Amino acid sequence: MSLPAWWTTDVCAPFTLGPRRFPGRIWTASGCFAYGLSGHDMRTDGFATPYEGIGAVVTKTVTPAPRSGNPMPRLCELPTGAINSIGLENVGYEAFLAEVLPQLEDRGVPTVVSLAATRPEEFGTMCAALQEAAAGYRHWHGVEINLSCPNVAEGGHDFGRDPDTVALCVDAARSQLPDRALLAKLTPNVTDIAGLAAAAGEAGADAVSAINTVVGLDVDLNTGQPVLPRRYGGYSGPGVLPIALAKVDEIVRKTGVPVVGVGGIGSLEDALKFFALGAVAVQVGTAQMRDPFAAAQVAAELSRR
Amino acid sequence: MSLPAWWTTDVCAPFTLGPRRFPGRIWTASGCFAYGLSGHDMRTDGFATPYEGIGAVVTKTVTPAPRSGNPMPRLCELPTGAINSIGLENVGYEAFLAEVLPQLEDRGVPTVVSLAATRPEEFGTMCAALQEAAAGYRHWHGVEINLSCPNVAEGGHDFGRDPDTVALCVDAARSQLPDRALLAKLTPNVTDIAGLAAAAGEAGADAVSAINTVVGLDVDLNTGQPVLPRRYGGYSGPGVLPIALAKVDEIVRKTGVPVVGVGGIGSLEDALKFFALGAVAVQVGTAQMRDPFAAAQVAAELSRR
Amino acid sequence: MKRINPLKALGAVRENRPVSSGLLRLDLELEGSCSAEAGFAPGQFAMVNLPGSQAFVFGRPLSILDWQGRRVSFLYRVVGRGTAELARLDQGSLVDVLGPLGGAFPRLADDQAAVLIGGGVGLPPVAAWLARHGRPGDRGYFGGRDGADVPWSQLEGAWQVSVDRHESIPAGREAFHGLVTDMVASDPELADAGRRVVLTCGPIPMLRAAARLAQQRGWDCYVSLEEHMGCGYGVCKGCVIPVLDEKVPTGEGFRNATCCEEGPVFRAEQVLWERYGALPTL
Amino acid sequence: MKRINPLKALGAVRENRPVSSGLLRLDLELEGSCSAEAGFAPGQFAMVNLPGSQAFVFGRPLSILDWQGRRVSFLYRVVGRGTAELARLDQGSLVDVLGPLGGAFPRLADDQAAVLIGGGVGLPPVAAWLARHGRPGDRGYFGGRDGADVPWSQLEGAWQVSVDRHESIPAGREAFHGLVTDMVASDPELADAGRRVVLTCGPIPMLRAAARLAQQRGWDCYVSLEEHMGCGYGVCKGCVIPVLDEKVPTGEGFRNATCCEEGPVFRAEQVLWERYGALPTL
Ligand SMILES: Cc1cc2nc3c(=O)[nH]c(=O)nc-3n(C[C@H](O)[C@H](O)[C@H](O)COP(=O)(O)OP(=O)(O)OC[C@H]3O[C@@H](n4cnc5c(N)ncnc54)[C@H](O)[C@@H]3O)c2cc1C
Ligand SMILES: Cc1cc2nc3c(=O)[nH]c(=O)nc-3n(C[C@H](O)[C@H](O)[C@H](O)COP(=O)(O)OP(=O)(O)OC[C@H]3O[C@@H](n4cnc5c(N)ncnc54)[C@H](O)[C@@H]3O)c2cc1C
Ligand SMILES: Cc1cc2nc3c(=O)[nH]c(=O)nc-3n(C[C@H](O)[C@H](O)[C@H](O)COP(=O)(O)O)c2cc1C
Ligand SMILES: Cc1cc2nc3c(=O)[nH]c(=O)nc-3n(C[C@H](O)[C@H](O)[C@H](O)COP(=O)(O)O)c2cc1C
Ligand code: FES
Ligand code: FES
Repeated sequence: MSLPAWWTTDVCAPFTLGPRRFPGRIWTASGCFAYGLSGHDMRTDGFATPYEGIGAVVTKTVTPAPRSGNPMPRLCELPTGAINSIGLENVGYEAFLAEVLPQLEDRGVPTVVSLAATRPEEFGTMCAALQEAAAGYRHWHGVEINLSCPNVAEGGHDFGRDPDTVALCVDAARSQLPDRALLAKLTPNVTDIAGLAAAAGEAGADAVSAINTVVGLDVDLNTGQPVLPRRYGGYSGPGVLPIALAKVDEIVRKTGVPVVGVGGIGSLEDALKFFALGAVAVQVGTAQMRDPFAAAQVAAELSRR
Repeated sequence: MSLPAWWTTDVCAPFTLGPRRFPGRIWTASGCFAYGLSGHDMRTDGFATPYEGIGAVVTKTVTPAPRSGNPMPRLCELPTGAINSIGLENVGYEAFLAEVLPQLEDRGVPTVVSLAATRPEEFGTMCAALQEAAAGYRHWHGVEINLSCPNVAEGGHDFGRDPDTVALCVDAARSQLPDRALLAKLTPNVTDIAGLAAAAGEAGADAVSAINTVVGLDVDLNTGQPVLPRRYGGYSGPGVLPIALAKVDEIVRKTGVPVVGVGGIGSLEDALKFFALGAVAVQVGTAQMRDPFAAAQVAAELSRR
Repeated sequence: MKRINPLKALGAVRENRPVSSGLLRLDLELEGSCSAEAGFAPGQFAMVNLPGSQAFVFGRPLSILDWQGRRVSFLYRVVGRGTAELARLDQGSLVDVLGPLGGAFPRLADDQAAVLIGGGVGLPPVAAWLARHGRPGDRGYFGGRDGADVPWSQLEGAWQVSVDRHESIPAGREAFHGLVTDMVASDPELADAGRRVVLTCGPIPMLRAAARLAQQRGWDCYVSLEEHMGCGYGVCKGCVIPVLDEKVPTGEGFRNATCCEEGPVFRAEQVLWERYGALPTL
Repeated sequence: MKRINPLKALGAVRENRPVSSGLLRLDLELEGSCSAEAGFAPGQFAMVNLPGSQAFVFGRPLSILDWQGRRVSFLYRVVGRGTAELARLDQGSLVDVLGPLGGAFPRLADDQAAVLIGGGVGLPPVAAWLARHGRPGDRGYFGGRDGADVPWSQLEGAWQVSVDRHESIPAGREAFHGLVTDMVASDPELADAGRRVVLTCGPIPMLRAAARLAQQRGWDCYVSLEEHMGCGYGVCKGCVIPVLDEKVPTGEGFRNATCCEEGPVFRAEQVLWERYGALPTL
């Protein structure tokens, strides 16, 4: 499509978020493109790699300790998207810092590191370690704290549902992260997402990412039981696009906090909808799983205008 | 499809909700089948009317005063559903009682009357008037109070987001409604829908209906502005099915309140998913707009097993 | 006029072919027993849907060009997702039809003559009226983009044609260069003082121009309007048109009439034009 | 074996036809320049998707039956939404292919012989192995539901066939009545003490029986496993198989290996069978 007349932001140029300049506004979403080391050898006509033109890879969320994740099945495809319950399977932040991040730096992958924890102060610990390990890195641009992780201390509720906890987590991370962008990834499963965004902004986040997955469930009619062993999963893909747009709009209009839009983006048109509402960047998740060149494709179409 | 082995509820038989026996478990949802007077003359092979086998029509929400609704466009179709912003256009409860309800009684349409108000006590006033006008009616089975209406008194927030207000509304209605079923229709746009359901149940609701529409937005790429003049609309249709299933499951598991499932139902399979989770009945909304025989079709397939 | 009960039926595509550079004609053969004795009144429309397709959450409203028994025909232009899917249908494909819906253009009194004005995809209801109710004094005017856009094969008889761009006019055809309403205004045949009634369907600017012309000449005018629709059968209030009404309880001086049930045909002077027109012009 | 870089390309359907009562064969001709020099190793799979289709949020993993340059072939069974859409594709329709993905069955040492066991749609990877690497001592065993379900045309050469129901066996064909693994166990040709390696793909009970048989005989055994997949290329962790591993940091004695990247081929003794198998058996 040709770009609409209202379109002014120069999405091809680098842009600034907090203390960092990012090479582009089309990112991949956490959990949907692993650690940014996969697919470098993939080919398709028109692209050298799936990373071409991508502004940042938000890496799979890592936690203080490694996690083996949830039992299978972890994914359930629906006509309008998918629900997942991966259970934050990850190598742990120490292995990530030792083995993954240096490779990303070597390969020149613009990186935002996603972190989750069960106690606010752990965000500080992980950010401090990150800062120590990667202080001189050129391609590590920032941290996204994933606030949708079950908070063990508070009885299984999402961390991110309470503005005070959000502020504590952001504050802990910010205090250890002097010169990288700090993003707080918000859950949509709340009454007032703008309140969370405001809390994150006041506590020092440079931006918020919205949205994480929407709580969803599917039933296996053969058994009458939920498809996923933990009943609920995170709904993503085309069906959450209108929800993500509404949440992003709410945050933009009620707070001054920059927003990175995520949710249901599969095409240039979808991405432009977020930019039209004022998002500073967007992330491609489920569509990136379907097609390793999805984000690169959107970035290419944007720059081609 | 043939019905699964776990299936035990006898969905074809009448069932009881609070003080009333309903003729069936497949209903139409409020706002998607007008006042239950449309389409009686419609034909298709296999059905005498679109009302065949329907357990109840939940009528379009009526309010204390007539409302002319929102400006156009009021609907926006999406690949995964639709968002609407009808703005509760309705004739007002007095005209409804005088002109609509008697016709429904004459035609023998099993009816649940949907009411909305901006102050809790108005639910009492409307229920009292209803009780007076229709005390002897055989086909008027109950009232569904729509708690997703903007609460003018509290600054534009949905009535239904706060358990205390929910309780006040239910209580006001219940006190005037001795012998009809009382349902509270819940909004999904909250952190804790089970809390709302519990509040409704304690205040005397016989069941809750879940879910109303999910807040959504779409952007017109020609203008860069939201498609709907009021920016946000209510998202419904296939894309909300996994969300509705999760919300219903949450209510069923955390409270003892009977649930009527609504959201994204377009087929027997969809309906069975709600029944599998413990819903006592279901409502067909957007699919009923697409096809006046949608609910009748689901009811027929259920009874055919 | 006896109201025809709407029906829902599957229809198999008999033909689906271009009749001009921009317009396609879809001919269906309905299935099932209830469709055997169907019919319509010119001006009515149907909701057309693809069974099981995810392209359509709701049906697409299309004016009925013709409907006799099992045979229904439409004329349409590809404008978006839904009509693009329609254009891809092969012979034998199944389509869901709900109709006939809405009200019709009026029949005229013996001393009245019709001025039928169709712009682009606004042709079907006026063409259907002419085919069904036309009498010698009635005159049809069709406005197209250019000669290639005009569905000449569908315009036999009393039609005069105008085009925005005077290009691609087939040999042996004639077309006025300019707005269809200007062609009507300048037609000497309409200069007498006879009682005439304008029946029109097409883009909003054309409808307004037609309504103004009718007012100037003292003619009645009926317009067939379009709005976004959900249900098409009056249950969702998604398709309202503001119509003047002093007696509405809200006291706003107008009320919202459903395009699908009260309309799509309205008296032109009833329409609150300033508040109508959320649709992009085709 | 040099790893072949996976590619993404559109493929036009050359043929899409039943090869037995339950199995279809899909032959594609890939488009674009990057697919000119493609290839695969037997055991690898591809994610097959329909461009723009809403039936598929994710691709469908299908084992590669053959892939030489632009020509790719699959063998599949219709089990749900996605495969039903595949079965409807006409010649010339476009399909999205991402592959080759995952690991392959091993090549064998000179003193080893293969025992290839394919159950139903598990045939493609073992058939591909036999076609590519097969030597005279290798033996293929295919298990089908009945004679009509067996894709005889795809089983030329070294294959022996078993059927669950001894029905519809075509004239001139032979089939063992019973489980394919029982056929293997009772094959006198395998009774010697030669070094053999089982390479197998099919329903889980069959894989377990094959693994047990291999263990009893002291043979190596490689199984190609299926799991629900999201991405198919290792980025979502949606497809994990529990494999025994004493050294995992979580201390649980096993770890989750991605079926799409570490697999789909695993050594049978590596698999924690008790925890594997969330998929309904085909
Ligand atoms: C009473 C009535 C009669 C009509 N008769 C005809 C006809 O005979 N031939 C013809 O070609 N067109 C006719 N139209 C317009 C036709 O309905 C639209 O062109 C069609 O709905 C566009 O669908 P789409 O998916 O291709 O477009 P998209 O723009 O992708 O559609 C998006 C949504 O907007 C709605 N929409 C878009 N444009 C219109 C419109 N002009 N009117 C109503 N809804 C619209 C669609 O139905 C859909 O819900 C009629 C409309 C109405 C209301
Ligand atoms: C590595 C690998 C190789 C395979 N090779 C073949 C092959 O060569 N031929 C063949 O016919 N089938 C093969 N399968 C199985 C095939 O992927 C499924 O039959 C197919 O995905 C079913 O899709 P559906 O939409 O028709 O079924 P649905 O049941 O409607 O699918 C719903 C979801 O479940 C997934 N799913 C369902 N069954 C399976 C399954 N058995 N394995 C993985 N995902 C499943 C689908 O991908 C989809 O995401 C293979 C699977 C894997 C993992
Ligand atoms: C399989 C899968 C795994 C995910 N894992 C993470 C994760 O580890 N951390 C996180 O912040 N978000 C995670 N997400 C959420 C996505 O980053 C994204 O917010 C969400 O999927 C909505 O975007 P989409 O519709 O483009 O997928 C995951 C999503 C999926 C589908
Ligand atoms: C056009 C439209 C109008 C609606 N009006 C009402 C209403 O007046 N009162 C109400 O309680 N719900 C209303 N709803 C919500 C539906 O009753 C239902 O809760 C919701 O649409 C989800 O179900 P569905 O996906 O089957 O449509 C409306 C929905 C639509 C699409
Ligand atoms: S389209 Fe639903 S009322 Fe007209
Ligand atoms: S399917 Fe995504 S990691 Fe295997």
